[in-house]
Amino acid sequence: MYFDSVNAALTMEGHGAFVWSAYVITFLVLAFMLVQPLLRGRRLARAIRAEQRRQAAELPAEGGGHAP
Amino acid sequence: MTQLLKLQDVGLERGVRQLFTGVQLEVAAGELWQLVGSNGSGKTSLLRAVAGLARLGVQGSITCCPSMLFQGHLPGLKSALTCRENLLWHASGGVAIPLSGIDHALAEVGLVGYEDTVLGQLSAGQQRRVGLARLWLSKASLWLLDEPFTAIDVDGSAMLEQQLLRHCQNGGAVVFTSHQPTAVAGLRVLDLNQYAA
Amino acid sequence: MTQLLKLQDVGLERGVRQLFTGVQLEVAAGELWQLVGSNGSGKTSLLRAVAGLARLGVQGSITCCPSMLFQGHLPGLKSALTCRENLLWHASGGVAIPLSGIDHALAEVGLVGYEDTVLGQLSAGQQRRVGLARLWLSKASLWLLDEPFTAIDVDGSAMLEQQLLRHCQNGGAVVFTSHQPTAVAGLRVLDLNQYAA
Amino acid sequence: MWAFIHKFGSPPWFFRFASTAVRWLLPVVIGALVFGAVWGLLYAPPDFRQGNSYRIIFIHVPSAVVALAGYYVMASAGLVSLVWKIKMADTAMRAVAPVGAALTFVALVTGAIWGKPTWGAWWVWDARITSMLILFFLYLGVIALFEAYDNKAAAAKACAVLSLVGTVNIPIIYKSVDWWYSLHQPASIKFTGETAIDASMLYPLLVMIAAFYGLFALLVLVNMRTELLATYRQSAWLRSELG
Amino acid sequence: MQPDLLKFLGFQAQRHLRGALRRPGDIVNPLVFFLMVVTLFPLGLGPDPDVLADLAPGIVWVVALLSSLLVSGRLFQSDFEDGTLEQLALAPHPLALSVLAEIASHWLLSGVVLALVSPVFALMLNMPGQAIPVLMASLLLGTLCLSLFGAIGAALTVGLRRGGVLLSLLIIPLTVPVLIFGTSAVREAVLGYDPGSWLALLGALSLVGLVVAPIAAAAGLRISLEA
Amino acid sequence: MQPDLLKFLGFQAQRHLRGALRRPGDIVNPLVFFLMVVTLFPLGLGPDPDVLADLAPGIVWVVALLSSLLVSGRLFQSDFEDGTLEQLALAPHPLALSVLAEIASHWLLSGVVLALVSPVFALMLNMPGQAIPVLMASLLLGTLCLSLFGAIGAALTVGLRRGGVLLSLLIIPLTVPVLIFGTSAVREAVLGYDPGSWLALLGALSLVGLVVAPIAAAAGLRISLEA
Ligand code: HEM
Ligand SMILES: Nc1ncnc2c1ncn2[C@@H]1O[C@H](COP(=O)(O)OP(=O)(O)OP(=O)(O)O)[C@@H](O)[C@H]1O
Ligand SMILES: Nc1ncnc2c1ncn2[C@@H]1O[C@H](COP(=O)(O)OP(=O)(O)OP(=O)(O)O)[C@@H](O)[C@H]1O
Ligand SMILES: [Mg+2]
Ligand SMILES: [Mg+2]
Repeated sequence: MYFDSVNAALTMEGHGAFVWSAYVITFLVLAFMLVQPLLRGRRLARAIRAEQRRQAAELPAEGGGHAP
Repeated sequence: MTQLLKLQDVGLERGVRQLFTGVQLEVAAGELWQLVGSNGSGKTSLLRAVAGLARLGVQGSITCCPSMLFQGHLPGLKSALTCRENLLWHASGGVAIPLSGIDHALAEVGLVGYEDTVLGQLSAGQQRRVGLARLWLSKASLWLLDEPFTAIDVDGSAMLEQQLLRHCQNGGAVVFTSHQPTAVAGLRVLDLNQYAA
Repeated sequence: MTQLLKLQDVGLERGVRQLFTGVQLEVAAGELWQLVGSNGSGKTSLLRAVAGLARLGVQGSITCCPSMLFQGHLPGLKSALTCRENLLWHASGGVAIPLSGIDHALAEVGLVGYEDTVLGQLSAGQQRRVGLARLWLSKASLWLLDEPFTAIDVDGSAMLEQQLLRHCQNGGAVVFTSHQPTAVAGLRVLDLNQYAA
Repeated sequence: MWAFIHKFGSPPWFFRFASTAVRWLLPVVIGALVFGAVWGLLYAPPDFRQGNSYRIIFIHVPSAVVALAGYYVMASAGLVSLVWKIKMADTAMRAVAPVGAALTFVALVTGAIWGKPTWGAWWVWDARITSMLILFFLYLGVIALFEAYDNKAAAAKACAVLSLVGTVNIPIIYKSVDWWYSLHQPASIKFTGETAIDASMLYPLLVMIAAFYGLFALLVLVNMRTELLATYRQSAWLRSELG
Repeated sequence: MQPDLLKFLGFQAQRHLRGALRRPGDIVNPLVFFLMVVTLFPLGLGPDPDVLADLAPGIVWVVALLSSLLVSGRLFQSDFEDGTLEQLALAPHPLALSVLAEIASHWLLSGVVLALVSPVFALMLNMPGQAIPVLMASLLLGTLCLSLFGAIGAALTVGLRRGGVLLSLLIIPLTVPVLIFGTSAVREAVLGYDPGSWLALLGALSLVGLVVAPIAAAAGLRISLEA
Repeated sequence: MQPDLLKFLGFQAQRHLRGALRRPGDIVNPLVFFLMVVTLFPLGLGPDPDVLADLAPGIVWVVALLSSLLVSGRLFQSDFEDGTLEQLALAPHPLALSVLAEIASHWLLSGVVLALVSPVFALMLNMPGQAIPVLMASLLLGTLCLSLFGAIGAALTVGLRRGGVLLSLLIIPLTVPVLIFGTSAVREAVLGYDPGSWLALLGALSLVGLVVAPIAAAAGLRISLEA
């Protein structure tokens, strides 16, 4: 480790605000780019599964409906 | 019987051509008029003059009731908006129409399921139908319709004829142009060719 | 008999809708086909696919002779040019047509005296007629016409029917759409509604 | 070879491939990013001229390098989609554009933040900065064009044409901006780059560059997988895949 | 009547805005466009920050002028071509009101957007911070004037095949005062003086435009429909 | 075949020119905009002749680029809307050729005209006389490039609602080299150096554009027809 203390690592001899904000912004942007499609994909997958289950439940029920 | 439209000795000049002269017409409530005439005889020009859109070159006197709906060759719809949005604005003249009324009108013209489709993605006839849905939303007494049957299929034409008749029975009046002979009870015909100058 | 167009098991998908499937059609020289179907059944889409303008979403195989004329819902005319100028460019595909030929075609569609009128100053039907004048100038063997009778008056429709028949007798073929029943000898009808998905 | 391309172009196969790849890449990429960032931020020695502000280089340069490479990936996908009409290439192209734009954005923002302590201004019109800004615009153009079409099949083709035209232009743009800058070069701006970089700084930088390439692949695959879920939600293969 | 008219105005504006909002691109794209155009100036004029700062008011104003005028020339074009204008002319409410709504929404989507992002340009062009509020205010008022005058020209020329030239030549000089007032306001602010009087002039011009333009444009549209 | 193609090209160009001459506004308006904007710069910068002369190449070129872009956005619009494009796509001659004709006539009516009147601007901005021929030459070549690239953008966006701004987004990044080569040529000439290499670069870029643009634009138009 180059820095002696947490405080030194945070301030970086006056450049801390720049360096840390650059890293924070970068990781926020990239995390958003990753999480947003992941969440959307999960939502889609859940919707597709639900639809599938609904149809699977419907088919026999429909057959039964015509039975009497 | 209330009189909704009166033309006295109306003539029309476009550019250097005198199209027709001496047209006399009285349209009373309950009457259904078809305006016929060959291409270029002046039907559209006459309807626009009646509506007050183009009075340059018009001779004679035109008295028209103010409660009037005009639907010309151009649909007046935006292809970027959905059917619903088009009607929401289009038919209203500033008065908000409930969405249920609009959906009902769209259903009447056979566009169930297309309410939220962007107009530009409809077929030619479907787009014309959206324009015609105004007729189910309008409170005007005199309807001026320029070739309302264009691009409409056989079923649609029957439905439209029904609506025109219904409007007349409810005390309105309709003047429309069409090149197809229309077989409707009580139809009156004004042939512009007879007045050609 | 030469075959000019062959559709094998053609289907069409627009957006998420499957419009029709399994259309089989063979058009031989000398045949006159009317394509019918309710609004939105896919007539225009089919004609555009045949012409090669829009092949996205088309299933099956389409074989079409290259010598083909397509006239869609849009006229393809410039309202700032005169009738003559429009045709001079329009019908030619790069081959200069003598002016006399153009004037002859304009006369055939009843536009004598309008040769030098700017298109925007013609009536709706007259503008359509300028577009139809192409049929008198074309050397293509297969004609694909989308609602050619729109806005044309009674005389004009008769004249147009004559021209379609003449083209077929001369060894060409025509596929056109129209919502009006057409009473022409030897007409064949393809109803797209029967193939609706 | 053809069989391979064919397999790659088949949505079911690709969906399976992407799902597996994402599962493996995700921990690896995140691990590498954290490792490289900690190394660069806390362990690497400071630059003798710029002090600690240079630590931004460990995200600035990787994002810039990968963003530039991303455009070529996108254009290649466009070429494949136009020439061989492979649907997955469309999906790939569509997925690369936002990722590339985000990386370019990161490069610009980190560069601007770096500029404040170094040059005393958030923004200067340096050749490389300007080129990067133009690359950002190129990405935005592709995204905007795609969004503007209703018909997404047509949209993909249009974007393919655009990105190909862009590829022809990128070298010309870069060269011309260089010339432009050397013509004007004002005295008040001095770019410090082009100095030999010490190994103690180079290794974390290389780690971060590799991590950013991995991140790029990961983001593109995640986007493509999601896109497939949306496009084929009605189809049987997807249902059996998920079921 | 008054609240009714207001409601109509809001309704019309809503129609335009909804058409535009249907695609987020319609909001974002102009922003990016302005950003790109501002980038062109350093490329043309050289990257010297001092020179750029000096020119910044002129640059931003040229961008505003060009984009506003060239876009507003087509303001009524599509309404004319698809028949919407006919329906507006026959609507129970005055045509001038519809025109006002159209201008307002056009302004919201171009002028206001431009004003809102102008601080970014100021930053990129090295403009001193104290001038930024003035830049924004001058752009807000100025683009409104430009839209209003542009609408008059657009209305008079919408249906014309020939003669469009003459009319736009008549309208364009009207926009010169807007430019002078706008750049002067920003320059004064950059130099540390009080730009109040220039802004007041811009405000007065907007007021005149707000009264004159809808009426003149409505009259122009009726003439265009007759032709 | 070759003379036939040439004839077709001339034929098409004639059609466009005739149509455009019916609407002189389309030619004159951009020129007037140009003139006005060039006038604005002295207003915005203060009339110091030396400063102006220094900036003149950049000013003229940026404004040329912007007006060219904003005009070429409509290149295929009316052909698309009235169905002419369908007919061109089905014509026996390659669509790329028709596109080339369209671009050529557009260039004749905008770029060439602009180049011809540019000496006026040079005088207004106090540009030294020896730079004027170079300014004209660079504008001639440069506006050709701009029209070519603009055509690609116009083709890709023609079927889209509100394509106007979008087109600029697509094209502005591609036009950066044109701007740089153009201003550099004129600057060198102003400073008394030889602008030959910059002009050659512009020429080379035009050649690349002449090959790429018609093909890319034709592909774009076919895509637009499909959508
Ligand atoms: C908005 C501002 C900036 C942008 C868009 C930007 C862009 C870039 C790009 C694209 C690269 C990669 C170039 C390549 O690999 O060929 C790069 C590398 C680099 N940048 Fe920046 N930069 C910016 C500001 C800065 C600042 C302020 C500094 C520091 C003083 C800086 C220092 C470096 C260094 C040292 C490299 C790597 C060394 C090299 O490849 O020459 N950059 N930058
Ligand atoms: N650009 C488009 N995008 C998506 N869907 C479209 C588009 N154009 C048409 N459609 C859809 O395709 C279907 C068929 O349209 P098409 O124009 O082929 O019908 P048509 O048979 O010609 O009807 P009409 O008799 O009304 O002319 C319609 O349901 C329409 O909604
Ligand atoms: N804008 C115009 N300027 C000058 N003359 C015009 C204009 N519009 C139409 N005309 C002329 O007026 C005459 C009548 O046109 P109008 O559109 O009223 O005919 P129409 O009866 O509606 O024909 P159609 O059945 O074809 O629709 C035509 O001869 C036409 O040439
Ligand atoms: Mg008519
Ligand atoms: Mg149809």
